Amino acid sequence: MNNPQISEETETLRFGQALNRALGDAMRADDRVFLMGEDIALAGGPFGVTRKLLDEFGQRRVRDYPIAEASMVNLAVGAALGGYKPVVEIMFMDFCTLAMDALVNQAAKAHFMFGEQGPVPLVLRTPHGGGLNAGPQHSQCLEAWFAHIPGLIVVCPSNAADAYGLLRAAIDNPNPVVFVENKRLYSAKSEFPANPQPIEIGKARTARSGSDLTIVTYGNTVHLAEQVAKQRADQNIDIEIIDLRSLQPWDETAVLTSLSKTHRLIVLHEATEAFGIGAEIAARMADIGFDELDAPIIRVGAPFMPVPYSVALEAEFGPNAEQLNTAIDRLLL
Amino acid sequence: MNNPQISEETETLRFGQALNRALGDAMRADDRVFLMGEDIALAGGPFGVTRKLLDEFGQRRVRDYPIAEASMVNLAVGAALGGYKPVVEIMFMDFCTLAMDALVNQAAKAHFMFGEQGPVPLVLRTPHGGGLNAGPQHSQCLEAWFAHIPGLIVVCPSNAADAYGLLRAAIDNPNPVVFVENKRLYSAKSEFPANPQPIEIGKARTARSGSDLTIVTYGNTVHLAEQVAKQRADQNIDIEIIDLRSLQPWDETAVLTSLSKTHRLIVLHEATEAFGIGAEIAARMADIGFDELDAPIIRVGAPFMPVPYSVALEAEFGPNAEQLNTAIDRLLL
Amino acid sequence: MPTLKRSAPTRLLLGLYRTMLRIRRVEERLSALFADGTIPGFIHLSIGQESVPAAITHHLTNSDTVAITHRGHGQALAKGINLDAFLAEMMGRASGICQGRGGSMHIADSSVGMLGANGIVAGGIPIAVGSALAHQLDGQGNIAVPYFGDGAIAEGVFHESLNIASLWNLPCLFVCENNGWGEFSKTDDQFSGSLKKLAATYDMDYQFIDALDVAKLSNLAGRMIKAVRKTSRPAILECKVTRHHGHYEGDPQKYRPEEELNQLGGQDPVSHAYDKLITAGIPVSELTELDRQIQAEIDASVAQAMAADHPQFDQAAAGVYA
Amino acid sequence: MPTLKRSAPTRLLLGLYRTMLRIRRVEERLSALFADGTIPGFIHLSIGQESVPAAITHHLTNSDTVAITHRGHGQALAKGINLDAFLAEMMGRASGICQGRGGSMHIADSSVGMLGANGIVAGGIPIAVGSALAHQLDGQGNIAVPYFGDGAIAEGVFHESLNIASLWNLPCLFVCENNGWGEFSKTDDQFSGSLKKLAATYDMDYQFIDALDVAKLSNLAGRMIKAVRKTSRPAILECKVTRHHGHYEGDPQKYRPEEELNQLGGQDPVSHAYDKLITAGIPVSELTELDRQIQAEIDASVAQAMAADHPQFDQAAAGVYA
Ligand SMILES: Cc1ncc(C[n+]2csc(CCOP(=O)(O)OP(=O)(O)O)c2C)c(N)n1
Ligand SMILES: Cc1ncc(C[n+]2csc(CCOP(=O)(O)OP(=O)(O)O)c2C)c(N)n1
Ligand SMILES: [Mg+2]
Ligand SMILES: [Mg+2]
Repeated sequence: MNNPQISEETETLRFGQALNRALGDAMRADDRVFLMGEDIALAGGPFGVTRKLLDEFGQRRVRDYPIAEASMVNLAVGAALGGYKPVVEIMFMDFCTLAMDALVNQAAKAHFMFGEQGPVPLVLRTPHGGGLNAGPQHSQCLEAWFAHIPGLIVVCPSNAADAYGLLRAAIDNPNPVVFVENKRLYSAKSEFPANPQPIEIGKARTARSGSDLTIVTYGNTVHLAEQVAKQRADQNIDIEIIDLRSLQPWDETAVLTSLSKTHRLIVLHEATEAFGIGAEIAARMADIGFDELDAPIIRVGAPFMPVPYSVALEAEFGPNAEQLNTAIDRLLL
Repeated sequence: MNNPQISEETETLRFGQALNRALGDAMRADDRVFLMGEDIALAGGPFGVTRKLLDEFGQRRVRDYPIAEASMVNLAVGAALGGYKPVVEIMFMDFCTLAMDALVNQAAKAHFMFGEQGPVPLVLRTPHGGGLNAGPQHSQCLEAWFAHIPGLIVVCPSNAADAYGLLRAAIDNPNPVVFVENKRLYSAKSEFPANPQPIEIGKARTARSGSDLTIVTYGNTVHLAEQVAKQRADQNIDIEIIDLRSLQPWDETAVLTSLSKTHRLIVLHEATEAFGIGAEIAARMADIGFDELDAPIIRVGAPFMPVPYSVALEAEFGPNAEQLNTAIDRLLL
Repeated sequence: MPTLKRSAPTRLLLGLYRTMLRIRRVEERLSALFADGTIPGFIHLSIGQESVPAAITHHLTNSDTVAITHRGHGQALAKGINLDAFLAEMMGRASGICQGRGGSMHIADSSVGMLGANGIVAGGIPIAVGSALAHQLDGQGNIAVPYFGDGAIAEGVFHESLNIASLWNLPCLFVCENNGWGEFSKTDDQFSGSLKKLAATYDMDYQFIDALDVAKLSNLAGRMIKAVRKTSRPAILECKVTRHHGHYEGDPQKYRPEEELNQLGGQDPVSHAYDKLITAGIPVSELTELDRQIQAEIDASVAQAMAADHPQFDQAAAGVYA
Repeated sequence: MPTLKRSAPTRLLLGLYRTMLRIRRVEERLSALFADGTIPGFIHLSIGQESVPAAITHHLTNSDTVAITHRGHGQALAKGINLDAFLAEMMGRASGICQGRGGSMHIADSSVGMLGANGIVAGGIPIAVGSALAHQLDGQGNIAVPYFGDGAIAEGVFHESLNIASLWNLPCLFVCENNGWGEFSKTDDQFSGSLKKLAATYDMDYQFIDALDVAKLSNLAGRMIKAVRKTSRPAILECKVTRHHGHYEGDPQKYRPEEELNQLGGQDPVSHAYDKLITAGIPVSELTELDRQIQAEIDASVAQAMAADHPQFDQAAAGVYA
């Protein structure tokens, strides 16, 4: 069963609220968990994910940090080495550029490089993606950078239930986790279990079963894939959708299993296609899945340009249903 | 002809000396070119690439910068917008983590985001790679990060002639260029033309012609490929080697042409295999080159771990001839 | 116009008032255009802070450069950005100063020495210092002005910038618009030092001023800019300002004490200048006429922007590299 | 040993001398082992700078934490790192403190509160401040010490660290080993301010001392550490030291004035302490015996390290994640 967390007694919840609940539950479960970020305490976070947590947990555990990303993430490394479990928020993924040393040279390497003397259990939450006409410096999807770095874990949920389950798992995980949240999802409602549980990192979810073609995707584009798959079902095209959920490690077995069934593969994501997450999925399948392939592997991602500001440009920027349909047509027609 | 710059009158030159000569020639040719870096002026650079340039060009154009990478690259952006052509050195590629905002949010985007009001002609030189037992924070190959960013150009030469020609082209280029130098190459000697010229960015070089199998690679691993190809030639295995030279843009046509000849592809690089440069090459060929493929595409790169310090560990870290031979065997035997 | 009988200070004030009022009216229009959905994305208004760019740019030429912030409309307009191209950019049109690719957070106009707004807090500061380096190499006596907010002071790159500017004697005037807030957080919760002490650390001239009085501010800025030009020593000018709107348009400002919100009226450099002009004998009718002219200019600019084409995607895609 | 008749200061000095001498002898051995190829990679010796870690750690417990630099052998040894595991690490052996994965630039020993050396200049500073935050949350009165060189002062993250430590009253003592050089560049070409002024900016206690006299330094460090523990206000201690060797082993030091190199003898905290001990009546024979014991310890440690296994690749590969 691919969705163990969705039981019969479900309500619906917004993605952002699910994250809020996960943070609250994690903090109640373990008093070593604390939060740092810009405007996360008094203001509840720019997207409201940390709303009301200050009231319950106080300034000691919900900390507004000055606008100083580099030291913030490094402080989290130090606190993690000291036995705490910091969850830091970088307000937009684009600002992770300011904290790359902390993440890549320090957090990712400490466990290995110091000979396994102690883990660095920190979670870095950050929103990626466009759609808000926020322009080139507030819309980037940089997850491929982190997936390239041994020692980091990268996760990106597509719905409220997964957001909760993966964030709980990320906080429980002894390793540094980059937890990527798509901005367009924050206010999206989806089913939420009565008794939500952590979801194992590294396991994909079959968002839709199908036999003709596999779309591997994650985050917000899962919904694009679902929408297109639904439309194409009317034309008797039966699409399987794999929601990766974790990007590092990613579920090679799930993708290969699906490919072995459908023999056709599209990798879809909002990030720039070139050198993006999809490149690794495709490259890996062109190796271990070669014998299963009946057609080229097609990637659908953002074009090779910064995310533009204007409504007209961002609307065409993609990835969108048209591009996805073109890819499907190329594989099946 | 793939090596227009190598004429009959060649001498040999060290890779580092070729870079030094390129910097000097560029500064003589255009007085808007100036250099900034840590210990590059008085000390001539940690690997000697900027040796003696201070003597010729003075402090105005050869500038020792404090240990402050973030502002250094940002200053270069500002100076480039002001009509200069800064060439900055980041002492080890691992320290680029401190200058990612400058490179990715500023340099890469300014031309596009400001509506083409003016380019940002800066070059960032930086050494990558292991082999010096310099450990996890002084050995990384992070070029895939930069190749993922629209607006950046990424170049990585494998020999003295290319080092010269590509660096001249990088300095001439109006866009920000990340110029990657493999540490192990600095002291390597190779042929050098009497009258060296800029080499077009984006064009690969066929380092060896062959018919059975294509190895696509760049930087120091070109030599690994050559060495193995030579050995395998004795077994009548005829390997073609494509030296990419440019990673963004990369020469898709050259790779596809070679694949169309050999029908078998290995992508080899020193960087971490997962989500590395090779992923994009393989993914692209699994799409546009699918019909040419007679076998899986195999990547040979570093394992998914930080570069370890000890001699014993780094020796096994790879990529090495054994791993490359295993890949060749998988494709041909 | 009977300007001949007027004193120099009054003429000066009238010019500064005009610049400020124009910024104010443009931003009021932006507020409305944002509210009705004509402008997408995020916009950060500088209503209440107009005196700073008005006073600073009064002493700059087009060869001097400024790097502006996310709250930079006033900084851009004062520096001379073309209003048509500015408004078209806000609406994401092809005729926008950035061809619709940047929007409010990335307006730039190299023709008037405006290096570009930045969506990265403190991001423009070291770029402006790099521009100052270019000025130094040029040797033409130009200077660079990095504008920044109080929130930017916590970013490491600001401190690196102070150091190198001082170390290399780079001609730049660091101008802080201190509005007491960084988004929804008070400055005092963000930085434990002060610009004054930082200036002492880096051996720079430092001045603090309440920016309510634009004429006083202009005098001070003029002196400082002259000194920066002459000595090529960097300096810091801290301006106390009041942000009248939210951090971004649409911000309900729940975090802000009601008392503070009630006092905004007394913290307005535009009405402060208006009162001084009336006291100096400028007839109300003249100021009303000035306002009318500005509004007419804005009306026309808004109309052309609304009528302008949307950018072509292919053209944008072709503009990633030079 | 006739220690009973000795004054407390003499006993103290003897202890500090022992720590310093042990560092010195270990590093001399490292130098030789590097020269003969037994130790690979880069190593940065702290010969001439031993008094700082000796004095600082004298006042720390294993629960206090230190983040050390690339020039951190002395800082590590003084904090109590196991010599066998230390030397094995330098030789890249499986029994090394980091299992041979880190080497000189990444030695760490969490069991004695040593957070880890850093190959990134200034990299350890904010991590130590994060450790101080953990101490504050723990409420046990422990403190954190970020060591750093004069070159690190130009890095932005250092300034961010000062700010947050001051803002949040974090218990840490920033200890600068100012040897006048950052690699091959003089400090004065790198930073235009001073630690003293920075301390004033962030309202921290600041003290400067010539680290030649380890006893004086220890007194001062003791007072400061006590104050940090008690008040939880961060403070800065700047120690003037002299780097006797090159930036890294093998550095020919052509950039260094001959005069400076000729004066190293007078800038040696180890021989300075030796002379004071002799003056205080400690017999030469006792100090010779101490040296012999230290050398014997080192001999044994080197021998075990040389005999130790090389690490297994598979085991390293399995150690990337916890
Ligand atoms: C590096 C970075 N971190 C965080 C943000 C989000 N952000 C945008 S404006 C702002 C507050 C800036 O405060 P200040 O510098 O005082 O400028 P003001 O908005 O008050 O004009 C923040 C935190 C950002 N844009 N860039
Ligand atoms: C971020 C970063 N930039 C540059 C370097 C290269 N580097 C190593 S040590 C050093 C000089 C450091 O000087 P200082 O902090 O004074 O320490 P010292 O070597 O004098 O003990 C430099 C530039 C580095 N390791 N990290
Ligand atoms: Mg502010
Ligand atoms: Mg030093």
